[in-house]
Amino acid sequence: MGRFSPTVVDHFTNPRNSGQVADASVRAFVGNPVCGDQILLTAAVADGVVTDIRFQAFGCSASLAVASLLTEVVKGKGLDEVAALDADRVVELAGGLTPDQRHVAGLAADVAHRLVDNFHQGVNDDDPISCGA
Amino acid sequence: MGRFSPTVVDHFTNPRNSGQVADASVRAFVGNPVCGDQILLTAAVADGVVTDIRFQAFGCSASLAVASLLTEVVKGKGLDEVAALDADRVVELAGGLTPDQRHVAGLAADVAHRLVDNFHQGVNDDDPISCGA
Amino acid sequence: MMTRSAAGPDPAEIYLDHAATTPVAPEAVAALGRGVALHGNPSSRHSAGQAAREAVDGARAAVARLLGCAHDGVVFTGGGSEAINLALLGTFAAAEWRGHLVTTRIEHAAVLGAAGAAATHGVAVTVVPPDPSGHVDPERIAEAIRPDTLLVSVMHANNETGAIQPVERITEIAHAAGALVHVDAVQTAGKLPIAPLRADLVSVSAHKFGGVKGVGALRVPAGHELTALIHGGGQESGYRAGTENVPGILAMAAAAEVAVTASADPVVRAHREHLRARLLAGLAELDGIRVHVDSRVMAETVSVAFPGVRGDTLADLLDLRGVHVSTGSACHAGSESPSHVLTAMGVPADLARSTARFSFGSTTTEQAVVAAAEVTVDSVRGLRRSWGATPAAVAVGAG
Amino acid sequence: MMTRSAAGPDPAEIYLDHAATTPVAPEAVAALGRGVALHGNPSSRHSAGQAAREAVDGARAAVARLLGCAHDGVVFTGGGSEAINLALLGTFAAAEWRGHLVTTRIEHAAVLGAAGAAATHGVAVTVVPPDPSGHVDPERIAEAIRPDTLLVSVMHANNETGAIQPVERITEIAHAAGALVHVDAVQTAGKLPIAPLRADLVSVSAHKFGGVKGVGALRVPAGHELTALIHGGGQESGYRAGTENVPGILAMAAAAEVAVTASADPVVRAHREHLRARLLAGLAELDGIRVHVDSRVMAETVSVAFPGVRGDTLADLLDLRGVHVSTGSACHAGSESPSHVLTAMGVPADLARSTARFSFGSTTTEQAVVAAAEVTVDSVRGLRRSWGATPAAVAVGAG
Ligand SMILES: Cc1ncc(COP(=O)(O)O)c(C=O)c1O
Ligand SMILES: Cc1ncc(COP(=O)(O)O)c(C=O)c1O
Repeated sequence: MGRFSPTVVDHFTNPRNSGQVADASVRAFVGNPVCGDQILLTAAVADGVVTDIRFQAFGCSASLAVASLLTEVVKGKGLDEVAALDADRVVELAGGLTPDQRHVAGLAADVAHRLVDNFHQGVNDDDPISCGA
Repeated sequence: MGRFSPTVVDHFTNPRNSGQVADASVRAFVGNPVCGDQILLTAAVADGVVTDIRFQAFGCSASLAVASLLTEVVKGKGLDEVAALDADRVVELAGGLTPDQRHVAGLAADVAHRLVDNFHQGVNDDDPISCGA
Repeated sequence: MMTRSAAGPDPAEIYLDHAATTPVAPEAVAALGRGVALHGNPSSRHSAGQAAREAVDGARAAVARLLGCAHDGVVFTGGGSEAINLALLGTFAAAEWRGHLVTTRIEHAAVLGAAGAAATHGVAVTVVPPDPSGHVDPERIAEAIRPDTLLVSVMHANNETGAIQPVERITEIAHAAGALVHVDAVQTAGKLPIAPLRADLVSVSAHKFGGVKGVGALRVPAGHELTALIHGGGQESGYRAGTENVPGILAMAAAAEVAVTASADPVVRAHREHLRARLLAGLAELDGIRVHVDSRVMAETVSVAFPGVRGDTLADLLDLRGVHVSTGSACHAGSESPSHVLTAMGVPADLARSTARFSFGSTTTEQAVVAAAEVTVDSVRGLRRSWGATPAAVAVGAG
Repeated sequence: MMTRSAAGPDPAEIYLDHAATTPVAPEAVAALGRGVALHGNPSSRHSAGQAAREAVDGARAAVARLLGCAHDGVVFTGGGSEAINLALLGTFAAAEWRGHLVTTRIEHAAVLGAAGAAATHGVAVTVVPPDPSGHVDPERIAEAIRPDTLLVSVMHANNETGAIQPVERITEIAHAAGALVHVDAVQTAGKLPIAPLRADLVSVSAHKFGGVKGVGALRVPAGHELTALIHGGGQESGYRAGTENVPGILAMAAAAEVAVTASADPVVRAHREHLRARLLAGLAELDGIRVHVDSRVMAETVSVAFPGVRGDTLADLLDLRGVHVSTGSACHAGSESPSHVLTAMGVPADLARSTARFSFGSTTTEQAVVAAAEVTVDSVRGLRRSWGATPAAVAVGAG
């Protein structure tokens, strides 16, 4: 349809790793509380490596796609690699984002960093406020 | 083309009896001096009958057509018959006139009546003011 | 740049956005071609011009039948928005911007935009809210009318919710108070009878009933004082200057004839109701959905909130799966703010944002509707799964 | 009602009224068809809508090349008259109807009508007469400009006489005085280069260069303050609300590309000049004719007075003989009063009334022009014979 890259279309229509990791080592949430884009990550971390990760997301189509994409990218990676992810890299991994979709790359990088920080600080975010439900 | 009846088209594209009768018994002119529709008739009259008649006309398409038509209708007719011509009859003879053409039927009847009156009164109209020439 | 268009519509596409615009009817395509072949200017006196003039006159007669007025009561415009702006701004301009306008919060942007423009010229404007049902209460209009009310503008049916407004009752009230009435019938023309409307001014847009985009018409009663928006060559009785859109006008007339005939057919009406019932039955598989307006509503327009998903995201997913729906009005497509219509009805912002509109047209089949419902159910479930939300059942509104 | 249209144009017809409107170019017919097949609303977010949006964007780029501006400087309208009204009324509305407008007595009714409407809002208007040659003297514009002059509106070439106006010089003068400039390029678009015009606002109408009737465009510079005539859904950057006329816009773009290419071709330009020369050579058989403007004139437009005949009557007779010409502007067709353009040039009323306009387009052949001249000579002689007038030779004007 032109508005979305093939990668975004793929993850949007076929999300990978949705849900929550049971007994997660860490939970990270970022997003706009008044029903903007929101991503919750839950992950299992062992020896500094993300061994399992799942997402929950609410928001625009691209935000759902990058949340799914993020789980695939992060799984099996060391926390230092995850901390090094930035918005530009997410845009690249997503196969490109249009100007009005670009904000979701920042969101994805933010939630990835927050996951690493939360893990290091031993804190967890709450579940998001339920939106539209 | 719809705007004109077949009779009007015929006389407009193929005017009959244009010009002036040499040594005319009578000349009649009606028309709007500021270059509106104008008809000049010249006729030869013998024993109360119009034996020859010609027109000159300037104006809208329908006025030229009825002037030509009028000469055909009047030729060979008695002056009493010519005096009896009215606008409705001209409309009929013309095969119908649209509302914005109807005024030329009045013009034709007027010039016919004027021809009869001028003849009876022994007067003649001048040539019209030359228009656009 | 036009890869899709060259290939024509995708046969697998299920188009349920007829309230935004509907495909051009075959009869209208043929009329458009006839209009293109008429190479004269209707204002030219030669026969090429007169042929175009006669064709426009014939089209005017057909649109007059749609609008229920005399031939010379039809003013062709460059679209529904222009017809509406002409109705409102033309009426107030002719009154030298004196007087009061009553309209409603659920009107289309064209009405609200024109009302705003009228206000900048000094016109007093009262904007009446709807009931939570999505309908404007005629009593609220009666309360809003003042001695100086010149015009009341109310839509026949709302484009987002399909709610049919009590325009006849409102017209009675306005007329009794000495005010004129404009009805925006853009959504209902060719679907509900609009010829019987007793409103003074009635606006329609061709592309909503099988004509082409960029052509509209306004019903103007004899003797109504109206100032043109577009001044010039005196076309359209001086109400709208400019060489007439001959092909578009002919196409509009052809589409109007087809649509008026079809919509008067009880079988067609029953089919549309059946489509609505089938869609809602299919969607009922989902927990917690809310149909915004489900009584006194056009069969063709179904507005549903799917708590736990965002409407725009659902529309995108459906699009990728070949089903075209909208989040509300087409103009809203890009905007973040929730629908002004749903907001005015008191629908909470998050529920408004979770709304999708399904709308039917003359080409919509039962099969398509059933398939669309299935894809929607599946898509909503998928999106809710991504979100992890288990939406509480949401009470269906008073609609 | 449409007997002629069904049969298509008469092959024996010689159409020399291209200044009124010109047949739709084959490329534009094809584009129109593509536009009709794009069944989505450009404001809809689904792919059917986006396909329509992309097509409009592509067309906008093509029309931007015609107009010589950035893509977002193109505002599509429902015709040339609307573009002109938007330029004038939109500029003065944005200035809260303060300031002064300078225009000329030979402008099209759309400019004069919009100027009149602006005046009713309190705008001061100065209307400058042309020289007897049919051209506006830039010095007269300079004299008319006041410190509060906001806008100068001058046409690129006159539709009745073809006189090309010194718009570049006028633009320099206006800009030096701090005033904006609008150029009505409806007659020249696709015939003379308009992209280089340094005017701020430029209006065009699609049907004059091979597009369809009812579509126009206005060039609006970045940062220009313009209030919409039609308020609503925010289309066209907020300058013109309403669902876009997708087929018409695509057809306009296709026609623009063809016309711009053709008119840049020296062979085409030479051919048009040759047509003019052939027509005038043919008509020179007649005594006393007067070409109203014969220098600084568009090759395509030949305005001739035939003393001793009435222009409308001559046009009717030519029509019946298969030659379509006009008496002046198409809008004038029904009116009794002589052309305001010729009158402003000082042409006497009777000479103005004896005028016919021959205008060429991309499909005009030498053969047709030669035949038209012959039929005209014969018809004028016939009409003069019916009148019995021997017209005195009339001096050809200073044009
Ligand atoms: C010079 C000029 N300006 C404006 C217009 C108006 O264009 P339209 O009739 O397409 O609105 C015309 C033609 O009608 C014209 O010749
Ligand atoms: C209720 C209503 N009024 C007015 C309009 C404006 O019509 P158009 O976009 O054709 O100008 C629309 C559709 O866009 C509509 O749904």
